[in-house]
Amino acid sequence: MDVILFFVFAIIAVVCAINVVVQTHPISSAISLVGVMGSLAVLYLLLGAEFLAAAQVIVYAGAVMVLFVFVIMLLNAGTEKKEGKSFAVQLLGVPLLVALLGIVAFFVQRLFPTTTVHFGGFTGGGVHEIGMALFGPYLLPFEVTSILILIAIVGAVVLARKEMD
Amino acid sequence: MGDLTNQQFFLLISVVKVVVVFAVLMTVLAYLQWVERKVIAHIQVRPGPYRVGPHGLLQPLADVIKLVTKEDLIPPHVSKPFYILAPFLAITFALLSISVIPFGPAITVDGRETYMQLANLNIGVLFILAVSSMGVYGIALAGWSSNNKYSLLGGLRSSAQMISYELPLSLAIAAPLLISNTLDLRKLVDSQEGSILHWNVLHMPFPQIFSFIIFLIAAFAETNRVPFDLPEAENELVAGFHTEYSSMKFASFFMAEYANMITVSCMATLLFLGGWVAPWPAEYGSSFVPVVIFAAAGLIALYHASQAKLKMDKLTFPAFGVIFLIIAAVFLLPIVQSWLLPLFWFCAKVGAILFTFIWIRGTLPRFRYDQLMGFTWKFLFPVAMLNLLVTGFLVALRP
Amino acid sequence: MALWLIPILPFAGFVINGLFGRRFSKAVVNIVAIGSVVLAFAWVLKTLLGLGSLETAATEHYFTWIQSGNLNIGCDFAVDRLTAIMLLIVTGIGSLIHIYAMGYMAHEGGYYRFFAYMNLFMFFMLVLVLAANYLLLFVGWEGVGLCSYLLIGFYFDKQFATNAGNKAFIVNRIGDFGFSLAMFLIFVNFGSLDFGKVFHQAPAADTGLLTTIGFLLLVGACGKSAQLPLYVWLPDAMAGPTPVSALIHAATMVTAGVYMTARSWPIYIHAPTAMEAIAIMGVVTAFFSASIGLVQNDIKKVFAYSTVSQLGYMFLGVGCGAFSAGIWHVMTHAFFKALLFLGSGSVIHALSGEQDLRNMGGLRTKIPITFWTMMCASVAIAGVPPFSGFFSKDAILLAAYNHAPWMYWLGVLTAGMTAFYVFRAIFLAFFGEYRGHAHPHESPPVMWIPLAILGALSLGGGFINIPKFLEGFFQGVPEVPENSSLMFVSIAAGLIGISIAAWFYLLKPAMADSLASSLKLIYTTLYNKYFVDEIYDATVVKPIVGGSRWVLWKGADAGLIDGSVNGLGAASQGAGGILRKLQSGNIRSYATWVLLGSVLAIVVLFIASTNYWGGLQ
Amino acid sequence: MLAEVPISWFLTLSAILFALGVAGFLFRRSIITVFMSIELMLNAVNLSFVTFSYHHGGATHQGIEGHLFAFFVMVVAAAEAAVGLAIILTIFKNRQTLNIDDIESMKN
Repeated sequence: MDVILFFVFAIIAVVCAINVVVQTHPISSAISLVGVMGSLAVLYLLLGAEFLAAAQVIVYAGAVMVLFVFVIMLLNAGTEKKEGKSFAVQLLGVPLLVALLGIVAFFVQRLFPTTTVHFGGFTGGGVHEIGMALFGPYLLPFEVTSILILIAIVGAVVLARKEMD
Repeated sequence: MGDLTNQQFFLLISVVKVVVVFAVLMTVLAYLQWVERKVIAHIQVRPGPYRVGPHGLLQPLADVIKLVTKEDLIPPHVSKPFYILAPFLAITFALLSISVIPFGPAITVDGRETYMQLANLNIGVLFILAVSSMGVYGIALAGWSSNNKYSLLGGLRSSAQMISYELPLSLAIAAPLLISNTLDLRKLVDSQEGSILHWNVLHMPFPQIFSFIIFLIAAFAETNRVPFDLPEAENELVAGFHTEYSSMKFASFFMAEYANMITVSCMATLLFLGGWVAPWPAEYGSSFVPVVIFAAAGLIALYHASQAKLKMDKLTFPAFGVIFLIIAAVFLLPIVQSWLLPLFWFCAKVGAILFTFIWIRGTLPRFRYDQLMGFTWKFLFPVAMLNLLVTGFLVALRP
Repeated sequence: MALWLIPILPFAGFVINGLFGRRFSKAVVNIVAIGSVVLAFAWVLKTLLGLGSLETAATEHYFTWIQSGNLNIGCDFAVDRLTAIMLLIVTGIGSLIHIYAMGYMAHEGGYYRFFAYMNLFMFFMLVLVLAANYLLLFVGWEGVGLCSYLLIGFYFDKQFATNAGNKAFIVNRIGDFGFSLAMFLIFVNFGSLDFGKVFHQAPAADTGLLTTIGFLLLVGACGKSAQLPLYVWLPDAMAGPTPVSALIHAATMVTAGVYMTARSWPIYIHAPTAMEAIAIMGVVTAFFSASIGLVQNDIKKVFAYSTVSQLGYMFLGVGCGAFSAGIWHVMTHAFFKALLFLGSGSVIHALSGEQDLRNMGGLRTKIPITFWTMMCASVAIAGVPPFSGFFSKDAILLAAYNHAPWMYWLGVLTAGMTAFYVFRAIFLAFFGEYRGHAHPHESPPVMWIPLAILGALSLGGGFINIPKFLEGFFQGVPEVPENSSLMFVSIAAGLIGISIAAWFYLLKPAMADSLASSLKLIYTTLYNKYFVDEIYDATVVKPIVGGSRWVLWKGADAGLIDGSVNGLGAASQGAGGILRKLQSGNIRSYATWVLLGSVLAIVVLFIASTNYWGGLQ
Repeated sequence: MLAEVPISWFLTLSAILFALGVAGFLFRRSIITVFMSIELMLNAVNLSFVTFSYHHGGATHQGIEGHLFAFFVMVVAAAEAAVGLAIILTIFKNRQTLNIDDIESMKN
């Protein structure tokens, strides 16, 4: 069951991620990204991260990506033009990507040979546990985040306020 | 049935529940439309649908047949994949949340306990929030993919509106959650067990009247209902995001809207109004309320039958009168009381809120767009925040 | 007992007046400034009454100020008997002078600024006396120096005032340097700067070390208390308003050196060489500046040199082991010298700014209250029994006699000279014919009431038996045997000084001039203050300025440092010209470089951790 | 057929998603898509965090740090999206372009 679940959603995630990269229209990329996030949320559930799965959908898919879609629609962004180039990317891009993926995959296989995941194998990711941790030992970072968000709001308002001239 | 294993039983009962809920939901969706037209008609002192069936009762059926058989037109220049995807997303996310909503307490079937609920999730509230936050995609994509400036404007307005009103909505939800201390919708109802004074909306010492009102207002906006139906303001934007849609795709948006209404009404009931809990305990006679109501309805129907002028009414009024009386009698049966009574109270509360939706649609004019955004950011959000803060303090001080 | 409230009150006054004083009326500024100081005085009284006999120090710890390694400095205040005396002097006299300044400064610009600085000074002075460790004391020490600088240069539009401020500040730096070194030594050797811990370990420490510390502390005290050879700033400091001279440069700040030395008595008692140096420095300074004071014509200059001289007395007392006598003199001196300054301020005020004694005379009848109060101070400083100066000076001289007779005789001579120059000033100012052109008028009550209070204190202050009070504090300091015959010697010296002054300036006014012309060499030397300023200018200031200009500026800075910096700049410009090709402005290129970096980092990370690598196989 | 999923599969999936994000960053020219690629990378990293949490926590209630880290990443990503999109709006207002190669005022 778990393996099937993993494969289904891993494949959806990868296909959607590829779609994010290859689609030429931003809105297609955005919707594909929502797909990635949704399938990741399911994988989080598999890993026992209930709260994160919900937060993933609410925050990422429900808010951040809506914002993206909103901006794409607002700017009426069209298909991207193939102009401008970077020699560095053309020369090094693909080899480096392959190298990165290869190295990381190799070491991952080497470093984590035995542990396996099954649904219900981790029960510490509920709302209660996260809440106790956030308002216990991690209170300061949590509060600092609130300030960060406040700054972000003010920054966004200031930036977006500037009139076109 | 006694020879079923637990797993077989679970599968069987789940299938039964899905079928029942789906059938009921679809009927309710269709008839909600009829109720709305009727109620608004009566607010505006006119009869409303009257031709198809007695008192237009078969009108929804006619509508469905019309919409299904209509030509499914896809205009040129639309972005086809998204154009098709949009109504699908809208109806999917609208119906998805129903799956975690409990309609009643645990009941015993064949010696095994099961819930009057499709799936019991211990983060039910979060699930509903998550799913409802996805609902905006349907509308936004519909608006964008139609390749029509009215649609696009409708879609944009809708996205902005839904993102904005999600904040006070979530904050309003957080306050009763603080009191009940759970995200599980069943436990939420259990914590309000007792009488009307234990419902979160009147829970002393921190009655959640404010957050209930904020929740309702935000829910109106989330479901794009009057007075917040800017995305489909017909005098500005033709029909908003679904201008270019026809046939079943149009019907999908329609159903999504009504399904969303039902979802938020259920949420309001569960969060604030004590779910299926009776307003006062059964030992003071609350279990006879449905009997009295249905009996009264039956008697009124019978009285009208004797006064009927139309030929059709002479048949239908007695029939309905008898049906109501039978229902009243059913409520007296102790065997079914255990699950029928909670169901009755739940439906009554949801129905009351749905009626409020319709009532307000018949009463209030539409907001202007800047007023709409200013209202949520400058008024609703701070008030919800304040309410949450006060509630938080009081909960923290609770012994 | 909330000791922190004592310094905080003036500080609050400073903050309020400093920030908002510009918008306040004078009345509000007065209320804030004087109110805060008077409240501080009241709180001191309440605290001291509450603390009782103060056999042991009452310490309060507020917070850890500096925590670094094994250096642990707390913000601690302590009150013992010594501090109690200083607290009363500082807040009591401070209050009187603040009230006086309300009248004196009434017509000056920068009214709020003046009181803000004064309050800041009170804050730092109180921190200084309340501090329970050397570093906190140093904070107050530097703070009062800063306020002194600000107030000397109060008339910042006058060149000599700003110069005098600079001079005071720079000369004090030399002393502070010594003090800092002393603190370093103390910390390195005792591992703490708390008075209690340091003094507890002091008896067991090496004498050479204690002597070094003692000398370095002496350098600090010498700068702050204007002793030879660092006294030069104090006479110039008279450029500030007269209440400043009275408060800072007579009654409180300049005695900080004496206070600090007395506070460090457990160190000094085991460093006899340092004690000897203090005594010699004190007596020489006393004599030296008294001799300058003999011939000065500026009324404030006379008292300034007198202050230096009296401070010398205090150090003489401390150096001879009579710590309590020194502190006693600090107190009586605070009474009569503050009074002398305030009185001369009253005279100056009456004459609309005239400071030259030659342009005064006959003021006895015109400003009688000022005259009589200044007479009180004069008899006190001249050592006429039974007034305050007599007792404290006599105690010091007694200790000096037992320590080294030559110091005693020099002290007695100085006492005579003191009586002479003070009465010279009195006779020149208040007797004879009026020689000036202004129209003298008596000062308002707000000025003469503080004068009267100080007058009473000057007359009766000697009966406050400080040595008795401090007997328990300076435990282990050898007793000085009584010797009543010496008393008559010092009385005689004072009376002789007064008589000569009367003879020269009352009976035969021409005598002074003829004596000056017959002893022209001595007179000019004295009049020009032994040419000390000129000598310092030639030997210290000029070489430093020249060296700075030609060696450090033109040579080191322009040549070496600028040259190397310019060279580096040119080099990096060249390198940057090549490297800037990398900055294409294309984000995707940058991303590629970042990616390259990460891949390399991962590879290096895994290759470097060979143990891990080996474990993987 | 495996009954349980090896943890390395999760990590490999995370690596693949991350690499795809990097690829998007490198090869795409629309600012918005580039920005979305960043979000994709963040998501990939979050998956790693949650996986590590599982690895270290197992069935016990330990190992919640990974979840918290992912949570903070989400929060920061939300803030970042708000500011980033505002910047994109400003850029578009001022330059009428969304092509990342056209924006090179920091050149040299």
